[in-house]
Amino acid sequence: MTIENYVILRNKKLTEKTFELTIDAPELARLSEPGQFCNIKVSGELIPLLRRPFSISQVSGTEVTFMIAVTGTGTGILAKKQTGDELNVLGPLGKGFGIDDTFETAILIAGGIGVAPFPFLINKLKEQGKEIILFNGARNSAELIKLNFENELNSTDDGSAGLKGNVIDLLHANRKLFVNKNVKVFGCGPHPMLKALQDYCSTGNLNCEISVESNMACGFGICQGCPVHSASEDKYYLICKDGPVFNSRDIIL
Amino acid sequence: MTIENYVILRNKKLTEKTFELTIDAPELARLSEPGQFCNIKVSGELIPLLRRPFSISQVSGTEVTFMIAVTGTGTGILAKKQTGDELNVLGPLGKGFGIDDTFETAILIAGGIGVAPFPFLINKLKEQGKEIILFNGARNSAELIKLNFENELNSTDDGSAGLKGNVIDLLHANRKLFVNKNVKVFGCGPHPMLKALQDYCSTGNLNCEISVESNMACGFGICQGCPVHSASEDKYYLICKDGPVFNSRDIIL
Amino acid sequence: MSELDFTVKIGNKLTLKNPVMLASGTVGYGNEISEFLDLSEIGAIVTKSISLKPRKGNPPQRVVETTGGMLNAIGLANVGVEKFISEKLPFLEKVNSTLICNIAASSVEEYTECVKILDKYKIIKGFEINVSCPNVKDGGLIFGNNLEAVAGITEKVRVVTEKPVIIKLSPNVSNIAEFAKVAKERGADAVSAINTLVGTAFDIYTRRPKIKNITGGLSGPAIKPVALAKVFEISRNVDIPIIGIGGISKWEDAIEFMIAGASAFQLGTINFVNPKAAKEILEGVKNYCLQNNIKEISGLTGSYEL
Amino acid sequence: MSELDFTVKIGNKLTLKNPVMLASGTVGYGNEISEFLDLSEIGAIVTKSISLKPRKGNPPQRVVETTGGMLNAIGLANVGVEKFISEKLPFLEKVNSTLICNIAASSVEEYTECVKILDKYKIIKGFEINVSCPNVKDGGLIFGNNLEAVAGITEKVRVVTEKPVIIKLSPNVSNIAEFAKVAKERGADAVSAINTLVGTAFDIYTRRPKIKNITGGLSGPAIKPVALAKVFEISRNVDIPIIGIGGISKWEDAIEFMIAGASAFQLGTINFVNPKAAKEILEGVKNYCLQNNIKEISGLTGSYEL
Ligand SMILES: Cc1cc2nc3c(=O)[nH]c(=O)nc-3n(C[C@H](O)[C@H](O)[C@H](O)COP(=O)(O)OP(=O)(O)OC[C@H]3O[C@@H](n4cnc5c(N)ncnc54)[C@H](O)[C@@H]3O)c2cc1C
Ligand SMILES: Cc1cc2nc3c(=O)[nH]c(=O)nc-3n(C[C@H](O)[C@H](O)[C@H](O)COP(=O)(O)OP(=O)(O)OC[C@H]3O[C@@H](n4cnc5c(N)ncnc54)[C@H](O)[C@@H]3O)c2cc1C
Ligand SMILES: Cc1cc2nc3c(=O)[nH]c(=O)nc-3n(C[C@H](O)[C@H](O)[C@H](O)COP(=O)(O)O)c2cc1C
Ligand SMILES: Cc1cc2nc3c(=O)[nH]c(=O)nc-3n(C[C@H](O)[C@H](O)[C@H](O)COP(=O)(O)O)c2cc1C
Ligand code: FES
Ligand code: FES
Repeated sequence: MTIENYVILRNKKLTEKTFELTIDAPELARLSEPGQFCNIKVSGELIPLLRRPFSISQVSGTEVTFMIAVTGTGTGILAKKQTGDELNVLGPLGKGFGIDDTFETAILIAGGIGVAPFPFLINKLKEQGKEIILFNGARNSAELIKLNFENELNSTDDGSAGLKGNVIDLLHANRKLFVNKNVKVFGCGPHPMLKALQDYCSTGNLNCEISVESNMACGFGICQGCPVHSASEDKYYLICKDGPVFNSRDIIL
Repeated sequence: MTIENYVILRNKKLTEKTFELTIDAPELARLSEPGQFCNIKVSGELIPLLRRPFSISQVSGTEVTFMIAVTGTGTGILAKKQTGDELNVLGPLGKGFGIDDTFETAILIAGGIGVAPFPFLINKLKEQGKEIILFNGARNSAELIKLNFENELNSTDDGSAGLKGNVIDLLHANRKLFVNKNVKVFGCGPHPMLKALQDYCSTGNLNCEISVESNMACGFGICQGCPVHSASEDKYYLICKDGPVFNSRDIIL
Repeated sequence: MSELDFTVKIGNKLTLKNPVMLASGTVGYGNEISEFLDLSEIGAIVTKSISLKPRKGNPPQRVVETTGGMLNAIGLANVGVEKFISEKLPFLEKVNSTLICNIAASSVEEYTECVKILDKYKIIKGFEINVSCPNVKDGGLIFGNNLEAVAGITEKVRVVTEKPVIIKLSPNVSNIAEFAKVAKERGADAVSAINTLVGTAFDIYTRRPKIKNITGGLSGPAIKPVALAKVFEISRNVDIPIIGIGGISKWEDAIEFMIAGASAFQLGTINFVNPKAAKEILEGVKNYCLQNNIKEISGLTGSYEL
Repeated sequence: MSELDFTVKIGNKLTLKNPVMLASGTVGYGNEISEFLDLSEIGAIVTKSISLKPRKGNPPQRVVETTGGMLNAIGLANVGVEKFISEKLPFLEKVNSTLICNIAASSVEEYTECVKILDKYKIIKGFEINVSCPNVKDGGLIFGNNLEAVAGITEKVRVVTEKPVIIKLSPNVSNIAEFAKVAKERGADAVSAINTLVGTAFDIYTRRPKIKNITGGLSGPAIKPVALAKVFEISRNVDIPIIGIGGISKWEDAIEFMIAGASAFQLGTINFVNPKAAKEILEGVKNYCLQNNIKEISGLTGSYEL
């Protein structure tokens, strides 16, 4: 865990509402693992007061990149940041994706901005020689954030790109790609999508990890603000510390 | 009174801590008189919440200029504004300097950033063919904001420019310049300076107008937040509406 | 547009053309703000608190900014009931405003006296009784935080007017619903909530309070969550129309107050920052209704889902 | 530097090396924050409220941001006294922290039981009794807003420990000084003020509260003026050491609290935003003292000029 002001190297627009912020952060880059996140102070002012959590989207050398969708005040301020501006970042935080088990094929499921942590994950999975299939869905083609990845399938709610339907439909439709393989599923996206994925994987008995969200005040375990209910015991996990990545069997969404 | 978003034409640095912001504001320019002020929203956020009052420093064609000293959060934000940024300005507000009476010589007394309203006042006085003497004091030469005005005398507390002493000392020292003339005094500056000027003019029986400050919430008479006590009755004037310029005989500082 | 019913009823006697009101003490007597707003389009304007005799108010400083809010200790500076009638009423009449007179006093008699005098003016559509000003030595919170006092004032004011009586409640209590209950029992037509929270600030170099009166009333966006909770508390416990006030700066805030239980809402501090706020918030609320297929704005009141 | 006496006494029994404390519920049990702060350098750390049995806490959402502040309804989630002793104490001992245990309970017996169990641990330097949590159904504000209850709890806790007893007061009352007075009379060594203000927020599309518990506790810079006024009110009316809490985000705020009457102060919400705040504020306060020729920090306490 580090806390530091970093210089912004680039702010790259991806779609109308999304962009990538890249900072130069050697120590943070060294410590980060796919699925972890950082908690970012969007301005030096007291409004917005709290930090905003964002997945670590990519690490390359000493550079760390976040992929961000504008949804409110804080992300709106971040969208306007320019090369040379400073950014106060707390991270890396939480537990990332488990990629050391014995699976052969990684199935990545992204809904909307949920694709954010996958560029970094893909890199690491490649290093380990895993096969990777990315199912990447969005509302429409304008909002779809395609990664430049060879094995990527897309869906859109309105059919303007890829399969018409949601990303779970896309998964269904392409079962044959992975049905007899030793797979592990990695999911990130909006709450309803994660619930559907949880069902899908529990029915199909697939090993699956999902990255979940919650309002957060601190991001590192001191406020108890980010509970998610355990599936096995009558207790809450903290999403920021015990997650944000959980085995989909372990939590009740 | 208008309220409008204006485009910033220039932000010109004057001294380490002062700068001039110029906006293109035809209607505001047309309505403004020397000594009036505007109430400016320094950012679109809720912090800082309230507008900040600034004298109208100069009007030239459709351009309106403010001369601003950085003293806190709001002025700090304004200092960073750039050409092309927008500024929400409410104005012109209050009652300005009275320049239609029969005096021949205008004596202008400025302390520190109190010089702000004088460029505009000087222009108007010149139009009326008045003689003008500007006594302009500051803490030191680095903080002194000289106007490019032919008849200007300076003082600094440390003697690094002009007379060593305050601006009232400077006035004393130069009595001969105006002692037998039909003068009117115009003062703007920090509270202690205005009090000293009030004394000086009451002793010397000089007609004097001073521009006074107060915390303000609204700037146009709806909050009652800016009282100054009347010298003749047991009541308060509102600085934003009845002032900010008062005859020095009319108020108790 | 023509399908949207924007009127709100506050009790049986008061109907406003829309729920947007201008809060007492934040728009004076309407003159200045009317340069930015057509007052005839606003639901209602509430006057600066009026007392029987003119009040000079507190010495400076009277206002200071805080994080997301401000403190004020104006001390009920006002022209007094007589001058209000002669100098301020004609303008408010001319611009066709819906007028609520806010009354402040240091004794029960002063409240009733004021109301009696003002009662005969047709343009005055109701009275808001300020029992909750934190910035005066006499009256103010001595009334507002005392159940008996609020009961007594309500009762006495009730008998001297047939017009709507709205009791403006203090948030500086642990049980605001009980105050609303007492107001209802003693004949109030509605309550408004909230007045300002008691707060202060010190200059760390002079060690003096930044407000001459020492404490002031905290208002503005900072207090919105507290105000909402108070409105909600009243709404769940007492069956009386509520006018929501506190920290509204955008239309979304206004909707929140209505959902929490308010029949109408007042804008205060935001008028200082954006004198056109009332108009903009009115538009925002209208659009929200249209987009969410709400035909009667009054249906929003207390429509929370728990 | 060596000339500046930074120690503060809170009553007769508790001396802190400096006035900076970390507020209950905002630093857990110290583990995580210790990555950013050397806890041995901080005046004291106050634990998350501990109850006799573990508490699961409230369901999500538990937190939401507001203008200049936040609402929380954690619901006193904590490991319980037993696990606290076995799993948390050793770490707090190891890092040489000055430890205050904050206790929450739903009955007087639970308070005394907890204190009795913890009393024997030397590292625990005092108890802060939370009678003011707004986010639990049992206990909480039912105690905190009731003078009798606060009196009873203080009295009973007093007899089971010789260590300093600090009563943490609720701001959701009209007369906080009376609560401080009762605490003093029944043997408390100090009071801390304030806990959070009751607040809420609604989602205008779902019409549901943004916090599952419906209401939450408002904290952060937004509440600073209210907290300062409460500290000042106690300070003027009751002769008891006060620990100031509420919205401190910079060293200037901390000085304001001391001037208003606080002997020490606690940092809460700001720890979430800037985990190094305690250290930075300590430095800022030190510099202020040096620059203003203050030799004993304790001289600041209640040094207001009116
Ligand atoms: C572990 C984690 C990783 C995330 N990774 C990404 C990412 O890589 N890219 C991305 O664009 N977004 C990501 N999000 C969501 C992102 O944090 C929110 O979109 C952002 O906080 C919204 O801030 P705002 O000020 O623009 O929105 P506002 O709605 O104005 O924010 C108001 C408050 O709500 C909170 N909030 C709003 N939406 C969310 C949300 N979905 N999750 C958590 N808190 C929320 C904010 O933090 C803030 O406290 C992540 C969230 C979590 C918890
Ligand atoms: C009629 C009038 C004309 C003015 N003209 C000028 C001018 O031309 N140039 C210039 O540099 N300054 C001028 N000032 C002072 C200027 O308004 C303050 O310096 C400014 O508001 C400080 O804002 P801040 O956020 O930087 O300071 P902060 O100290 O962070 O502000 C906190 C609060 O205090 C108020 N405040 C602080 N100092 C003053 C002050 N001196 N007067 C009034 N309110 C204050 C602010 O408005 C704000 O509400 C004028 C003030 C008035 C009343
Ligand atoms: C400067 C100022 C003056 C006020 N004067 C009065 C008053 O005279 N009578 C009254 O009932 N309320 C008065 N109030 C309280 C407001 O009407 C309102 O209840 C409060 O400010 C909360 O709303 P807001 O957060 O929208 O400002 C005043 C508020 C401010 C800020
Ligand atoms: C997330 C959160 C959890 C809290 N939990 C507790 C608690 O368990 N016990 C307690 O006495 N106070 C608790 N508090 C209150 C704080 O200790 C403090 O009194 C309050 O937040 C005001 O200070 P601040 O504005 O600096 O945050 C909590 C506050 C927050 C924000
Ligand atoms: S966000 Fe604070 S504990 Fe998880
Ligand atoms: S600043 Fe509001 S009346 Fe003068």
